[in-house]
Formats: sequence, structure tokens, C-alpha cells
Amino acid sequence: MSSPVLVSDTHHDVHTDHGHHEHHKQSFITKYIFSTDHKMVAKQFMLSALFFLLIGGALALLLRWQLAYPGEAVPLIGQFLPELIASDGVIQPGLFIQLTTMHASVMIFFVIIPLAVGLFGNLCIPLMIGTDDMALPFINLLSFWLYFLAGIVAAAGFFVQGGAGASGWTGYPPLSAIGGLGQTLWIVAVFLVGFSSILGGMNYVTTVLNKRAPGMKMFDMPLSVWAIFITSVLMVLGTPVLASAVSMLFFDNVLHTSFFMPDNLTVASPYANGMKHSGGGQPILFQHLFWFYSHPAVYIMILPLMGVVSDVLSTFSRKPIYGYKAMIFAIMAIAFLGFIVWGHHMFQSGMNPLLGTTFMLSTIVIAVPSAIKVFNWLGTIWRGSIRYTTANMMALGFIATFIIGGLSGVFMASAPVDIYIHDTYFIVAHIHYVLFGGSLFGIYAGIYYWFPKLFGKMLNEIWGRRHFFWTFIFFNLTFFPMHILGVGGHMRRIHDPNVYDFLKPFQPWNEFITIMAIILGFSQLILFGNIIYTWIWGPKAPKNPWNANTLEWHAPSPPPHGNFLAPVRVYRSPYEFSHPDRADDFHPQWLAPGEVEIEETTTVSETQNTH
Amino acid sequence: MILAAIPSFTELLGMFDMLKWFPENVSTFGHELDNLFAFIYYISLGIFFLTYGVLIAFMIKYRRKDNVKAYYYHGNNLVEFTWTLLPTILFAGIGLYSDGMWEKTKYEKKVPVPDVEVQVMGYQYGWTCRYPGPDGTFGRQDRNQMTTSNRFGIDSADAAGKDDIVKDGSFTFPINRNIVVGLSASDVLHSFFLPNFRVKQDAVPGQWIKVWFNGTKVGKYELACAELCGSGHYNMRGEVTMLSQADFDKWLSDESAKKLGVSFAVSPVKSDSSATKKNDSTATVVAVATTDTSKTTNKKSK
Amino acid sequence: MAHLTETETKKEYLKVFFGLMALTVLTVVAAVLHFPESWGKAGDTLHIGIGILIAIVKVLMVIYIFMHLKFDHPYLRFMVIVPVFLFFVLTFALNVLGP
Amino acid sequence: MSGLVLDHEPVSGIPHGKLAMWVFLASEIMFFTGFFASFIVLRNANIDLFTNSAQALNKWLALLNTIVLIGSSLTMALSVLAIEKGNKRNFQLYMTITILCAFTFLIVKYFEYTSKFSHHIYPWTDLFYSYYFLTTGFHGMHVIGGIIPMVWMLMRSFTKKGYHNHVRVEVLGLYWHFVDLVWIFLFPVLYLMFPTSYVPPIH
Ligand code: HEA
Ligand code: HEA
Ligand code: CUA
Ligand SMILES: [Cu+2]
Repeated sequence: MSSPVLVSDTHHDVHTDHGHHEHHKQSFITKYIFSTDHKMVAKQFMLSALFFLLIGGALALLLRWQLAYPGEAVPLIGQFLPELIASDGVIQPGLFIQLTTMHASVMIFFVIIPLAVGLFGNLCIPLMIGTDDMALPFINLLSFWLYFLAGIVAAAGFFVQGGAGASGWTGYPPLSAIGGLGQTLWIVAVFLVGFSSILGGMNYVTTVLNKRAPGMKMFDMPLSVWAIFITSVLMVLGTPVLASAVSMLFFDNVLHTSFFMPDNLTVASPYANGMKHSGGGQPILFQHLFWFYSHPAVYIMILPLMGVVSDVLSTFSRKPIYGYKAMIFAIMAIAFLGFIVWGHHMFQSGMNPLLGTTFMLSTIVIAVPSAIKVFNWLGTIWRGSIRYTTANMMALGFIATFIIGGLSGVFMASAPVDIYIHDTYFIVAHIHYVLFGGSLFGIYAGIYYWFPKLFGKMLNEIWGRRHFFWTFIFFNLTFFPMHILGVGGHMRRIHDPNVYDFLKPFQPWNEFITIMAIILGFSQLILFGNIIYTWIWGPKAPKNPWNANTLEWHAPSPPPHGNFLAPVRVYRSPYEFSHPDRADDFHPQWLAPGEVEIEETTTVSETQNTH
Repeated sequence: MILAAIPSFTELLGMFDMLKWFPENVSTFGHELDNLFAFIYYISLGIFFLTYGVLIAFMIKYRRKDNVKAYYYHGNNLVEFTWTLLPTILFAGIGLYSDGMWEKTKYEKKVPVPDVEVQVMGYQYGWTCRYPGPDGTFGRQDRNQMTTSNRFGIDSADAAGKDDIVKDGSFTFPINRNIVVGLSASDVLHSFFLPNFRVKQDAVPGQWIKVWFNGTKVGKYELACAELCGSGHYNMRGEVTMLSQADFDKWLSDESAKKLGVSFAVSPVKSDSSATKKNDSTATVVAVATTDTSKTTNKKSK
Repeated sequence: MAHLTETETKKEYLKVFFGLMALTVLTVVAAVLHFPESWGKAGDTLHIGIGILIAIVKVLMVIYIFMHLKFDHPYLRFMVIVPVFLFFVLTFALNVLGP
Repeated sequence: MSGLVLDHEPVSGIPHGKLAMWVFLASEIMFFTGFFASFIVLRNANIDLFTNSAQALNKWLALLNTIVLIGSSLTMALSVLAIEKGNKRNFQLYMTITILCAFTFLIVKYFEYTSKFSHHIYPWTDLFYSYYFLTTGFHGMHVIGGIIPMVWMLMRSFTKKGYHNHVRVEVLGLYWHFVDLVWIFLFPVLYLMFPTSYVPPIH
């Protein structure tokens, strides 16, 4: 099977791994639920993760309410909260930390990672390297369903006795080891979603290494693919360590072993049934293992989007990426360094201060490749011809907020400065600047950019821009003041800041943040409205709406099963925009030298008709 | 209610003046830490304005215009090299500056000779503090005697423990003295956070960690828990009262009297020695004695 | 192992198998023996260390011959080298500089 | 519109399944890295406890299991060879032995576990046993995870169509060798911490 096979009948499902045709119409189940087609898996990841975004955001708004108006009943929703965790609609301390924990867990494990690698990995890799599907379509399907299952397990926590996991998204023992069923479910969910990541990552790595179209060398791949490829390596190597950490935590939590439990704790778990921990373990050990994964994980959450942003920026500036190879080496450097900086989350944890020095220096170094990326983006728009589509605005928004988020990272990277700001809202501000301002803006950029390809319809640009402006403005109004709270010493994860006198002056800021957050939350509904509207009534998308160069725009919108109409060959690097010798300002990768594209679906050579 | 929460324009501008939001600093090294923060802050502000300036200028200048084609350019290695090197140098500076402060505040071997040495234990949800009492030594600790009423596990068989003073929730220290806290926790992780002293250190069960500070101003300051430790985490507040040496001595002898039912005329060994310590190096006895206790508790079955 | 015939390969496998067996016996013997005090304390790191050293040799044999790494694409070596490197990073941080 | 099959040769020259399995094994190494790294830390902090508790383990059963597992690795390699050469009989023979070895391993493990339980030794008894049950438990689960596809392949090979997907067998073989390899480490680490004649400080 060395040469590609063309099959012309649409209704016949082609099973690549068996090489024979099954002549039946796909039922709903095989088409939408157990489809192994990468585009369907991408859609599944996208829709479920966006749904989780609503959930996670709603949890955030609930906890924001408590911070702004402690002791006041939550309007509208409050009356539906069960009496156990909220009395008369007022959020109780126990519920509050469940909200924090689940907000972050949902956002990280069920929104950003699935969107960054689940959605864009599935969407971009096969299309952008010019192939028909993933290397292992079944594993792909499995990866999605494990994720989905994990989502259900995590959410189930809210409905069991004692409530959901309540040790922060970091789940530090001993607290997490003495938690109840909800905490156990949280652990299981993390394990499952980690397994899903590993399966996804191994699939992406294999696909990129094995299924590139003829002519496509590694250094002909778009930066999105590069970024996701390297991210997958991070996932494959990092996630199993998290899996082993939560396995041990599971033992501690359920079987009352003592991996993370020191001798003679004066509290026994209320769930221990009289069983006592034997002791001898070390709480800090868990933190090491956790961050050994979770620091790379924050780069798992940003690198793919850095790739996406590079592609979007280059396309809409009509200019080649500035320093394509430097960008790739920067991604590699970030990925590598990402594995040796995890201790910067633990400066105050009681680990050996010598390690603090080591980790501080490596962390500061990691800002260098990030700086290279920022400068290269600026270089890319320099002397460009910038089109302000929604996707591009989101990408520029990404850069703008990532700079702030990254700079606040440098404060914390300096261990002595971190003494004061550790576990304050300064960290919370950093988190949201890099994760919302960075990752989520990048994701939005990608969604607006590739929606036409994935769904075959053009998202509404006017509403798209409104979405951007509302989000960008209220994002900054919500999260910038958190730096102030942080500098003021406002701790994270506290249910009622008014307990402390030194925090009382900051209460107006808390109110302000909450109001802005509510507006921010509701502005996200624009995106959902836009997607639903477009899906049903939106205008059909042309094959290459943005005049971009990469291979996915060679496939019809939406691409059929198998993606391309004819075998693809790659002739040049992905960013050949505005070449002075060409009339067009773009030169797609798939066009043979001298060939021009005249119509939607057929390619014709300049001199003679080949078909 | 909602309108009142919206700050004025000048207040919004004031957001950029980060440094003014710090709570008052009352420790000796606090202002050095603040200066380090300020150093990074001004660098960041510079980079922020630089990158934003460039970004915004490019966004305006190079917006799409008819008949203007973008510049076909793939980048320049020399430029690439320069903007790799410059931040590296800058970061090396930040790193070096920071490392000095880090060693000073956290390295165990840099902990100064204590004038007052105490132990603090975090628990769900509060703080408790043990002073060695008039004899200047902590009573032996027995892990098996740790209960909610004897959080330090003070061995009832050890005479040195009889005069140990244990205070719950509110602690008292003298100003201008090196205060060294042996920190631990009895159940889950906590974090010993004194905002005004710029001190933060996680309290880890099963481990004793040394924290030190030196307060410069008399007054009452808040102690917070900064590590999530359960539903009462937000409420795990403590108080630190800083007194002049004389007031502190008096406080200490009053407390000892309460504890032992005897009154001490003049303040005992401990604070005397600290008054003369500046030129008397033998005063480290106290430190040695306390290191011993921490050894018995620190090292496990080895 | 394309360049070897079936019987040659089989021979190779058997060699490895008997090598592994021999090393297993060696491991057990080493665990039974007493070593001079100057080598290290029994029950401390000495015996476990010897065991691990032998295990590493065994594992290399399995990886190189049974798992064909010796003959396969050089890409695949990274799949072992990189995780092992990270193992050392983690272990170094946890133990050498550790708590 | 049409469906297009672009099933050209793998660019890297390694079949998809095999490459993916190696990537997966890299990830498995990291999984056990988490366990081993923390084992080293906690053992160093509790050496006496670990050496004392390890006395109760049966190193002869473990030795038996080591031999069984290494043997199964050999037969697995041979069955991969057989199916590559199209030798159906040999494939079935070696695969059967492999499966039998795997079951033997599990049965021995079962006896080890039950004997521990009968002595009231459970995962929560002490830190060493926590490790013992954690690592051998995960290893045992990997063994079970290997047996299932082995049995499936063997059954398929007895059907009329037979089983010819030698890449899959090779991939499974890689996995199986990895399972063996983990055990090669577990054996000295858990069972052979001290000389047999060693007299423990307590007990
Ligand atoms: C997408 C996610 C993401 C990203 C990309 C980053 C990026 C960085 N992070 Fe962040 N981080 C998180 C997510 C992320 N982080 C999360 C979720 C937490 C909290 C976890 C928790 O506790 O709950 C956290 C916490 C965290 C801490 C722990 C704080 C604490 O708990 O006390 C630290 C400390 O060093 C840190 C540092 C950094 C640094 C140095 C970078 C660098 O990579 C940033 C590099 C970028 C730049 C520097 C900006 C761009 C560069 C220029 C404009 C060039 C010029 C700049 C200079 C010359 C300075 N982060
Ligand atoms: C990608 C990650 C991500 C994202 C997008 C967000 C989004 C938001 N976060 Fe999140 N946050 C984290 C990651 C993220 N967060 C992490 C990692 C932590 C650390 C947690 C820890 O300490 O363990 C954290 C912690 C955290 C805190 C600190 C909690 C504490 O320490 O006590 C706060 C407080 O203000 C907060 C607020 C918000 C707000 C207001 C949003 C807003 O942007 C949300 C906007 C809202 C929506 C997008 C949804 C809109 C929904 C509706 C309009 C209702 C419709 C409802 C239904 C249909 C059900 N977050
Ligand atoms: Cu104690 Cu938070
Ligand atoms: Cu980090």
C-alpha cells in the first residue's frame, strides 16, 4: 500500500486498517459517538470542553460572589444550593473550597488541556500534515471517552456525601489523604484524565513522525503542529508521574497507607473507620511528584496555543513567521526546561533551600525562550499587512496578556520575592493571565480561525469582535486588580477575607473584581451564541477563507472522510506569504512550482490541464 | 452598593503603583525584600511599556493598506541572537540579586543566633507557640504524647518541660531581637504567614523548619495561614504582639509565674543573655540546648 | 533482526535467556553473601545496590535483544534515554538535594 | 466528495503500532519512575523499618516468579519470531507457554498475597508493605493487561482465517518484555535488601 488509494463513493465508510469497504450507512452511534474520525473527535472535545468551561466558570462566579459579599445569599442560585453546604443560600466554608478546587480542576483538566491538545491536536495534526486520519484512530476514540468518563467522575463528587474534592487543584496531602468520597472521586478522575492524555499524546507523536505527506520534512511543519508535537512529548513523559503520585494518594486515601503521612498526626481521618495511618511518609514528596507533572502541564496548556497564535498571526499579517527555526528551538527549550523547574511552586514548602536556589535559577532561565517567542511575534507583525479578523485580534490579545502573565511569573521565580507573594492573589492573577489571557485567548483564536474548516460555516465576525472586546476589557478589569490584592497580602483559597484586619481595606476591590467577573462570564455567552447560530444559519465557508498556506486549507470545508480529494504533496515551507515575485500574497504548500489554483476543488497547472 | 464598588479613574491609575499596596513593613529584612520586588517591578514595567509600545505601534502602523504588500522576510540570526543574549544577561542579574536574599532569609546555616527561640505548631485551625520558660530549655518531646491538648507532645516525665509556656493563638516577642521559630504542624500542611514581617513558611507535619525574623516596631500584627488546610483555613488567624525588651521580660515573667505559681523578681536567664549578647559569644548556650531538642524530634527512626 | 536467520536469532535469544538466568542466580547469591564491613552496611544500601546494578545489566539485555533496540531505528533509543534521564533528574532532586 | 485513504509507508520507517508502543513504554517508564524515586526517598528515611519488614517476604517464591517471567519473555520473543516467519505451529506453541507462564506468575502472586493477609499483613500495615502492595499490584495489573490480548491472539490463530498480524504480536511482545523488565527491578528492590543471614535490629 505504498501509493494512496482514491475512493469515490461518499457513503462508504472506509476502514483504513482493514483495507476493505463496509457497505452500510453509518448509524447515529457510529457516526457521532463512536466515530474514530479525527474531525469528529475534535468536535467532541471542543463541545464537551466548552460545556465544561460554562460549568467551571459558573463555579468561579459562585466563589467570587462569596468573596465580594461574604455572608450574603447568592442571588437566584442560592436557593437551590443544598442546606448542608449552604445555609439559606449563603456559601459555607466547606463549599467554598470545593468550589475553588473544582473550578480549577475543571478548568485545567477538563477545559484547557482538552481544548489545547484534544481539539487542536485532532483538528490540526492530520489536516496540516496532509494525511487522512490519526495513526491510531481507535486509541483516539478511547482518549476522548476516558476524558468524558473522568469528567463524569469528577462532577459526581458534588453529589456524594461530604461534597466534592476540597484540597485545591493541587490536592496536597495530608489534607487530601484524609478527605472523603468526593476527594477519592477527584483522585480517580485525575488518574483517568491523565490516562486519556497519555493515550492522546502517544497518538500525536506517532502521527507526526509517521504520517506526514510526501515532501513534508519536519521543518516544513506549521508551528501549530510543532508545538502540539512537543506538547505531546511533555504529556507522554510528565503525565505518568502524576498518575503514580495520585495512585499513591489513592492508596493513602482509601487504604490508609502512609506514603505521604508522617508519624503521629493528631487528627485521624473522619473516614478512616478506626484505621490509623502507620506513618513514616513525607507530605512534600507528593508535591515534588505533582509538580514534576504539573509544571510541564502549564506548558502543555500554553505551547499548543503559542503554535496556533503563530499560525494565525502569520496568516493575518501576510508575512512569514519571523525566525521560524528560532521559534521551534524556543518551544523545545521551554519543554526541556519545563522539566527541571517544578520546584518553583515549592519555594516555601519546606524543601531544602538549596533546591530553592537551583529551581530559582532554572525558572528564571525559562523566561528567555519565552522572550524569544514574544520578540519573534513582534517581528512577525513588523512590516506586515495586518488584517483585524477576530482570530487575529484574539491572537494579539494572547500576546498582550501573556506578556503580563509572564512578567508576573518572573516575580515569583525570584524565590525571596515569592516568600511574600506565594499563596496570595498575586499567584491567582498570574494563573489567570497565563491561563485565561494566554491559553483561552489562544484557544478562541484557534476556534475562530479553524471553525470554517471544522464545521464548514463562517463564524459571525461582528459578534466575534464584540466577543473579543468584551472579553479583553473585562478580563483585564477582573484579573489585573488581583495583583493588588496579592501585594496587599490577600491569601488564596480563603472563604472570608474579612477575618483579617489587614485585608479589610481591600474589600472594595473584591467587590469590583466580582462585578467585572460576572460581566466577563456573561460575555462568554456571545461565543456560545455565535457557535450555535453559525452552526444552524451561518454562511457556508469557502475552501480557503483566509488565503492561508497550510495544508488544511487544501481540503474542502468541512473535509470529507479521508480529508483530501487527492493525494497531497508538499513543496515548500508553510509561511510563504507576500513573496515579491508572486502576484498573490500567498503561496500554499500544496501547489507545485508553477501551478496555480483556479477553482475551489481542482488544481490546474499553468501550462496544461492535468486532470 | 454596586456603584460604590467602582473605583474612580485615579484609583484605577493607582493600580500601577504596585508598591504602595504592601502592608507596613516591620522587619529588618522586609524592606530588602520589598526593594527586590521593586527592582523586578521596575524592570517589568520597562519591558511592559517597551513591548506594549512596540506592539501597539506595529498594530497601527502596519494595519492593512491597499497596494501595500507585506515585507517578505524570514528573520535575521544576529537580531535573534541579540534578543536572546540581552534578556539572559538581565535575568542573570535578577538571579544573582535574588539568590543573596534567598540565602539570607532561608538558608538554615544563615539563621542568626537566636535571642528568643520558640516553637510554633499549626493545627486545624489555629496556631500554638511554646516558649522554653525560665530555664531556657524546651522540655523533651515525645511524639506519642501528642494530643489535641498537648500539641507539642511535651513529655510529662521531663522536668525541663514543666516551666514551658504554651500560648494559643497570640504570641509575644521583643523588638530588635532575632526571633527563631521552629515550625511544624500536627495534622495537615499550614503556612506561617506574617504579612508585616514578610515571612512565610509552610508548616509540615513530621518536620521542623527554622524561620527567623527581627521586628522593628512595637504593635499588634496578624498571623495568617497561607496554605489550604481545610474548611477552616480562612479562619486560622493568629496574633503577634511586639513589645519592647523590658515589656517582653515582664510579660515573660508574668507568664512563668502564672504557670508555676511562683513569681520571678527579675527576668531570667534568657532575656538577660540576649541583652548582653552583642559582645558575649558564650550566650549561644541557649541555641545549643534548643538544637538538641529539635534533634530528638526531627530525626526519625534513624 | 533481519540480518540473522531464524536459527541464529533463536540461538541469540537462548543466549540471552541463559545469561538472564545466570544473572538472576548471581543476584540471589549476592543477596546471601556477607561482604566485608568496609564495603558498606548490610541491610543498608549495599545489597540493594548490588541487586540494582545486576538488574540494570539484565534490563539492558532484555531491551537490546528481546526488544530489538539494538537493531531498530535509532529514534527508538530516545524512548529509553529520555525517561531514564528524567528519572535521574527526579531522583537527584529528591535524594541528593532532597528534604 | 470522497473518502481518501492515504496509507503510505510510515515516514519514520517504523510501523505505527510499534512506534506508538515505544512511546507508551517511555511513558510507562515514567510511571514507575514516580514509584521508584519515592521508594528511594522513603526507604532512606525509614531504613530499619524497610529492612525489618522485608524479612517476612518469601524470596524463593519471588525467585520462582522471576524465572517464570524471564522464561515467558523468551517464549514471547520466540513467538514473535515464529509469526514473522509464518510458522503457525510454533507461534501457537510459544504463545501458549507464554500465557501459561503469565498465569503461573499470577497464581504464585495470589499465594504470596493470601499468605500475607493470613499473617495480618495488609497494605496499611506499614510503609514497606504499602510499597510492596502498590508496586506488585500495579505490576500484576500490567500482567493481566498483557494476558488478555495474548489469549485473544492465540484464539484467533486457531480460527480458520488464522492470525497473521505479526506487527501486533511484536508490539505486544514489546509490552510483555517491559512487564518483565519492571519485575527484574522489583525483585532485588523488594525481596533482596539484606543477606539471608542478616539479623535485623528488632524482632
Ligand atoms: C499556561 C500556564 C502558565 C505559564 C505559561 C506560566 C509561566 C511561568 N510561570 Fe507560572 N503558574 C501557572 C501557570 C503558568 N505559568 C499556574 C497555574 C500556577 C499556579 C499553580 C498553583 O499554585 O495553583 C503558576 C505558578 C507559578 C509559580 C509559583 C508561585 C507560587 O505558588 O508561589 C511560579 C514561580 O516561579 C511561576 C513562574 C512562571 C514563570 C517564570 C513563567 C514563564 O514561563 C513566563 C515567561 C514569560 C515572560 C517572561 C513574558 C514574555 C517575555 C518578554 C516580554 C520578554 C522580556 C522579558 C524579560 C526580559 C523579563 N508560576
Ligand atoms: C484555565 C483556567 C481558568 C479559567 C478560565 C478561570 C476563570 C476564572 N477564574 Fe479561576 N482559577 C484557575 C484557573 C482558571 N480560572 C486556577 C488553576 C485556580 C487555582 C485554584 C486553586 O487555588 O486551587 C483558579 C482560582 C481562582 C480564584 C481564586 C480562588 C481562591 O483562591 O479562593 C478566583 C477568584 O476570584 C478565580 C476566578 C475566576 C473567574 C472569575 C474566572 C472567569 O474567567 C470565569 C468566567 C465565566 C465563565 C466563562 C462562565 C460563564 C458562565 C455563565 C455566564 C453562567 C452560565 C452557567 C451555566 C450554563 C451552567 N479563579
Ligand atoms: Cu492552616 Cu490554612
Ligand atoms: Cu510552574
